[in-house]
Amino acid sequence: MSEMNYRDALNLALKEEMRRDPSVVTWGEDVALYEGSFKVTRGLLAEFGEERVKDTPISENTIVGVTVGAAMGGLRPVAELMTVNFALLAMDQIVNHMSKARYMFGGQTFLPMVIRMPGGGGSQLGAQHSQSLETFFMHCPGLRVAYPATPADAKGLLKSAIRDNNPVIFLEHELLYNSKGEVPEDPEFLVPLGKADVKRPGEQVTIVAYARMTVLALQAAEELAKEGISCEVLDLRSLAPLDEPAILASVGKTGRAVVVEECWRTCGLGAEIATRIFENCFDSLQAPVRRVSGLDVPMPYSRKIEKLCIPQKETIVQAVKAVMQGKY
Amino acid sequence: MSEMNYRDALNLALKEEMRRDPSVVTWGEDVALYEGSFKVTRGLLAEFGEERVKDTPISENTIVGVTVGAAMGGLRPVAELMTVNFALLAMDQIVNHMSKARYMFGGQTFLPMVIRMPGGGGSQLGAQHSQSLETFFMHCPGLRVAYPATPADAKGLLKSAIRDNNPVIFLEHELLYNSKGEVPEDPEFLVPLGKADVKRPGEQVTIVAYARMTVLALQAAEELAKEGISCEVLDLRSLAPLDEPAILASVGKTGRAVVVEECWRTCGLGAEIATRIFENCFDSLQAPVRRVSGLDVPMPYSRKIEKLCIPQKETIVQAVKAVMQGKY
Amino acid sequence: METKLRIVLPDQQLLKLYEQMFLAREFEERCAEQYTKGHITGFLHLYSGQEAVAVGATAALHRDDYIISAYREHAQAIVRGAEPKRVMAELFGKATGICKGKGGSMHLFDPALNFMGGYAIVGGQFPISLGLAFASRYRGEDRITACFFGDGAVNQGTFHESLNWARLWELPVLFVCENNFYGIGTEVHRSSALANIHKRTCGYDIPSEKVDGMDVIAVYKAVKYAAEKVRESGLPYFIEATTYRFRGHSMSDPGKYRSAAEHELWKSRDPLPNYARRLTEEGIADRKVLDAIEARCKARVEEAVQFAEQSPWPEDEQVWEDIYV
Amino acid sequence: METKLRIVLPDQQLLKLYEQMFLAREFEERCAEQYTKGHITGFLHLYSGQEAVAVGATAALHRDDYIISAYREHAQAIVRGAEPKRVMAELFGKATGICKGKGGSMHLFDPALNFMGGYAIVGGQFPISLGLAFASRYRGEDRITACFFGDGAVNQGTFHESLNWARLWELPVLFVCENNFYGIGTEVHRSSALANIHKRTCGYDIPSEKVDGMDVIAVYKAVKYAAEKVRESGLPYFIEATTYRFRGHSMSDPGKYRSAAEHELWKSRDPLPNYARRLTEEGIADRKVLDAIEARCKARVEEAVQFAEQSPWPEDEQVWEDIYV
Ligand SMILES: Cc1ncc(C[n+]2csc(CCOP(=O)(O)OP(=O)(O)O)c2C)c(N)n1
Ligand SMILES: Cc1ncc(C[n+]2csc(CCOP(=O)(O)OP(=O)(O)O)c2C)c(N)n1
Ligand SMILES: [Mg+2]
Ligand SMILES: [Mg+2]
Repeated sequence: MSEMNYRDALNLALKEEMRRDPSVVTWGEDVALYEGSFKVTRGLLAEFGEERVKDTPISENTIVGVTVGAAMGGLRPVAELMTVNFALLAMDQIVNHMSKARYMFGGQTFLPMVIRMPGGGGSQLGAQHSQSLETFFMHCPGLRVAYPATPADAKGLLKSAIRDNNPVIFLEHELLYNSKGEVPEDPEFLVPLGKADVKRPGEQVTIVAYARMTVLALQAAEELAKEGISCEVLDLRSLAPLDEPAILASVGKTGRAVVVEECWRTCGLGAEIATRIFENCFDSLQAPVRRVSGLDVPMPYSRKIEKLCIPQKETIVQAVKAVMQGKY
Repeated sequence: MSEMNYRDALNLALKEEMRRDPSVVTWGEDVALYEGSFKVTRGLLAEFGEERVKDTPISENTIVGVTVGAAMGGLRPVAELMTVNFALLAMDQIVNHMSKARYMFGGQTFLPMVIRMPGGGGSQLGAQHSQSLETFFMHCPGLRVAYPATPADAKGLLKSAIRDNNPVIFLEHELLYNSKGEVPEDPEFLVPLGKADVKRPGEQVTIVAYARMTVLALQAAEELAKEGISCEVLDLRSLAPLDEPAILASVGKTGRAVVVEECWRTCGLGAEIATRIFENCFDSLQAPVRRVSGLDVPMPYSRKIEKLCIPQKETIVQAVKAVMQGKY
Repeated sequence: METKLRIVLPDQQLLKLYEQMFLAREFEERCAEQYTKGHITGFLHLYSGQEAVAVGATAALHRDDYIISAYREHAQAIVRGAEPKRVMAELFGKATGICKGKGGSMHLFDPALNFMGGYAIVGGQFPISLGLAFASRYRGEDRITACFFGDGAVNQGTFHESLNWARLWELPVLFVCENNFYGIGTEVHRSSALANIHKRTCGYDIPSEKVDGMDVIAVYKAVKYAAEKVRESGLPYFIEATTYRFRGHSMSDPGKYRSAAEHELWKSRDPLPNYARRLTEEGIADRKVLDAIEARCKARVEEAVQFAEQSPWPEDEQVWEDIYV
Repeated sequence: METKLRIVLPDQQLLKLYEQMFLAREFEERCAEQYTKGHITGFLHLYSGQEAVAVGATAALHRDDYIISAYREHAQAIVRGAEPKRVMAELFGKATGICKGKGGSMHLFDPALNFMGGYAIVGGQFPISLGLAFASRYRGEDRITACFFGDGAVNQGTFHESLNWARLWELPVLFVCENNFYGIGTEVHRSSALANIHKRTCGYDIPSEKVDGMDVIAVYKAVKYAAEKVRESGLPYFIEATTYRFRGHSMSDPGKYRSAAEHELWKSRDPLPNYARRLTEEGIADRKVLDAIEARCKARVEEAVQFAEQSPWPEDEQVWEDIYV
């Protein structure tokens, strides 16, 4: 174990996997010489050279498409899109190609590829640079989607994603890059895709969260504990496949649930999780599941009002209390 | 009233609005000389000429962006994307620009524009040409989304969409173009955006549907009526804004609901609707809401297995029966 | 003066070109028939008229080279070596199809043949072709990637992004534009500012040339030269082959936007009879030899139709297979 | 031999160009200061070094012409006439900002000034500029649209789609590429196959030229000529203005990828002192006049900072306003 931040954990995962397997290559805008807009690819060009660590033009759809082709051609490419907002330029290659190639070609190919992208809001970057688009990827069959909350999970999930033979959308939260935590040093430390993690056990209510929302949920749980409310915090870690058994097991135990999502509320992933809980725990639920969501607005720039649009520790605390009172 | 099909109803809506308002213009791939891939724009070039009815290159992101700019410049452009599948190439202009321009510019502009696109599956067109992407648009604030089920609604909604000062995604179902129905002749006949419609009143269970799913729901309701089960079929017509009051009113009355969606199940719009019902009718619901959804698979080509992936009358009938038995 | 055929290729191979063109034509025409009968459904884009491009180009490529294309790709797959019966079964949606009935007309794929897929999104194959070419180069393979696309595809953003990128990364990609002058009902000068498509590579420092896509030998020679250029230099190259589709865009298009005169003109340039005439004039084959070839092709396609008809449908469970590894 | 300034413009206007450049520089440098103090947050892309482009171009355009740009657009908005205090308030996130604090640094907009927005998606403004130009033409307005973008933006698919389309539809768009040789940390020859950007229009039959973007008079003359061309012909035109940003890409970029020597070279070409020297050499202004101009600019920006500081925050309810009409 050693303490490191989320950024360095991701960086280490990339380095370890590139050392381990020469078919792992990486590219994206400014990832090589500039070492990444968020410095996740620091040191890679120096260690692995120009043929394995490559700068690309600002051509997002082609970035993803080249990655699809390289994976089809037998490599294990890891591409970076500078932020998730720019993935909107690549939805054609992501949804029409990356997610479907294996299926539409009758299983004759597979795409061991990863598209990494920082996401999330909260830095006063305005409407075009603050989106949480995880639900788009989760909605599309054929993709795996991971979104870690801690440095250890960041490292372990990215390594699993690179080794996985399916196409993976790997989200990283911009506001977590500097967050610190203990990370196993073992280069074989892997976190399996598709497995949620109980980050804090509890008895009375389950808070289902992911990525930065997990961090806020843990803070809320800490505060609620002081008031005598015992929360279980379930960190999804992977959004696809969704670890439904873990969700149902926790809610089956607690009988109450709050789902925290950073994305827009309407048709956000929180609705999916809430529905699965309702569908499966209808008789044992003690209160309606409550969603804490990003507001259904384009993100405003001004920090004064931006923070209203993103779940905060306080809004989670309020939601848990409301659920405890069986209120909607 | 006169009988006409969905295609001709849309065509008439375009013609009437273009006659009424010279600022209405239309463009898209093959819409002018070829009169549209699905012939919705038949006769437009002849009547309105080359400056109002324009062919474009195969450049979807630019099609939407030009429409954004023209709307910002004071016109009322109606663009066609040949099918919804190609909207994936235009997600940048749709989500990053069309939906946000008004907000991020502090309300100083508005975009009276419509992007029309045929959608849906069931014609053996394979994974890249059979998608139901309505949830993507519904998830994104700043857009209006309409998806009519009948010729009359097609006409009335398209006219409203063209007159609306907000950007509208207007979906048309490929398998409904030839479907017939009575359509009011009054050129001022409008169907308001955001209002659902009870297409069949009933007592015991509400079937919430839209577009072609409404047609199937009506067939299922007919069959169920023979077995003594009374279904109310609520046709959403608009997906955004979602007519939550109409949904809750109906389910409040029947106490049971089946939501039918053509899109992929996971994070599909059905989850949103189910969640809103659960959130609001928790105590009065007599059974868990049930979703009938498109399967979470890229669409296979072979008609033998393609039909398994799309809700059918039979699957709706089964779901209603299960809900009547309170079963999940 | 045309080059004498025998200077270009030995007799056997010259005849093979004819056989492949005939097989492709026969296949497509039988597809049309099967579509009319309702055995084939969905979109069906036929290649009739364009045979010289696929046949000439494929003959000039190495067996190891990757081929990637769009949705009008039956002939390209078959000429590359795909069995007509497995392609026909695919179009019927049968489990014995080349993609188990999951892909259909627009998504043929066979990795054993290095045929890397038909794609139904106009322009979707451009970036994928670059990735394939990068993978080959990365592994030090002596392999180039030939990327086929239409005149309509050149206005898609991916065309630009990919041409720039291919030159920048120095990727061995041979771009082959099949300019049949129409994207569905829109003529090329109504969609492209510069209708002379091969000239559009000037902005990327990629050499390009135009070739008569109705002449299988001209295509063969041009692609042979271009492919060797790509192989030696490791850099992209661009060929525009002018051609014509004798049918509508797809089976549901009556093609009324093209004049009868235009159609007739191109019909007179039909690559099959014209090449057959050259073969006989230059004494490479007489009518009897050609008849035998044609009969063989017809039998193969007839067999393909029978096979497709008699093949089983996919099992219901297969819906859930092949999504993830 | 440089043209004498007085041949180009009357004295008052020559001085105004200086004032605008100075105001822009002062504004940006104070932004940097306010960012360091934490009054401005988020991304902050400064324009220092590139002033001659916005100032020269805007002076050459009509007041009715549309201007549309990217995210490095403070100076462009101010030069067009936006009040520094309303721009500064926007950067502070205040309710008095030009977009009520909702847009921020990357999304300035003022329809009264025909300033049609800053966009933060690289390449997002290309298609929008075409739509604006179409709307003007459709209504028979004598208005052109000037679309500003960087060297990094030319590899985006929308660049290609829009150039082709602008020529095809014959739209009055003036494309102005501000080539500062870097897209964030990537030098132009590492992202573009053809680093000589204005040559990339050859594929669209759009005339283009390169101009020294450090020389406000050169930019003025080139844009004047180009804008009239666009106005008369109704066709697009393309200008590449070579320039340099003196700061990092944004405030969070130390800009280590550029050598000190390169930086020094460009610093010696700083458009402000060089233009000031010409003004004095040609007797249009002496140091006292320039001092007065500079003082006036400083006072305006100081006032802007004060205004921004003292302005109220948006009300919470405003979050829900301005989504729909
Ligand atoms: C992205 C996208 N937009 C639109 C379509 C619909 N479409 C199918 S084929 C076609 C025309 C393509 O023309 P071209 O590239 O010349 O190929 P051809 O059909 O002539 O072989 C269009 C517009 C599509 N499949 N994909
Ligand atoms: C679609 C998209 N991709 C990536 C980015 C991140 N990004 C912001 S600025 C920039 C570089 C743009 O360079 P250039 O066009 O030369 O403009 P400059 O910053 O030099 O003014 C990049 C890659 C973005 N904003 N949008
Ligand atoms: Mg064509
Ligand atoms: Mg630049």
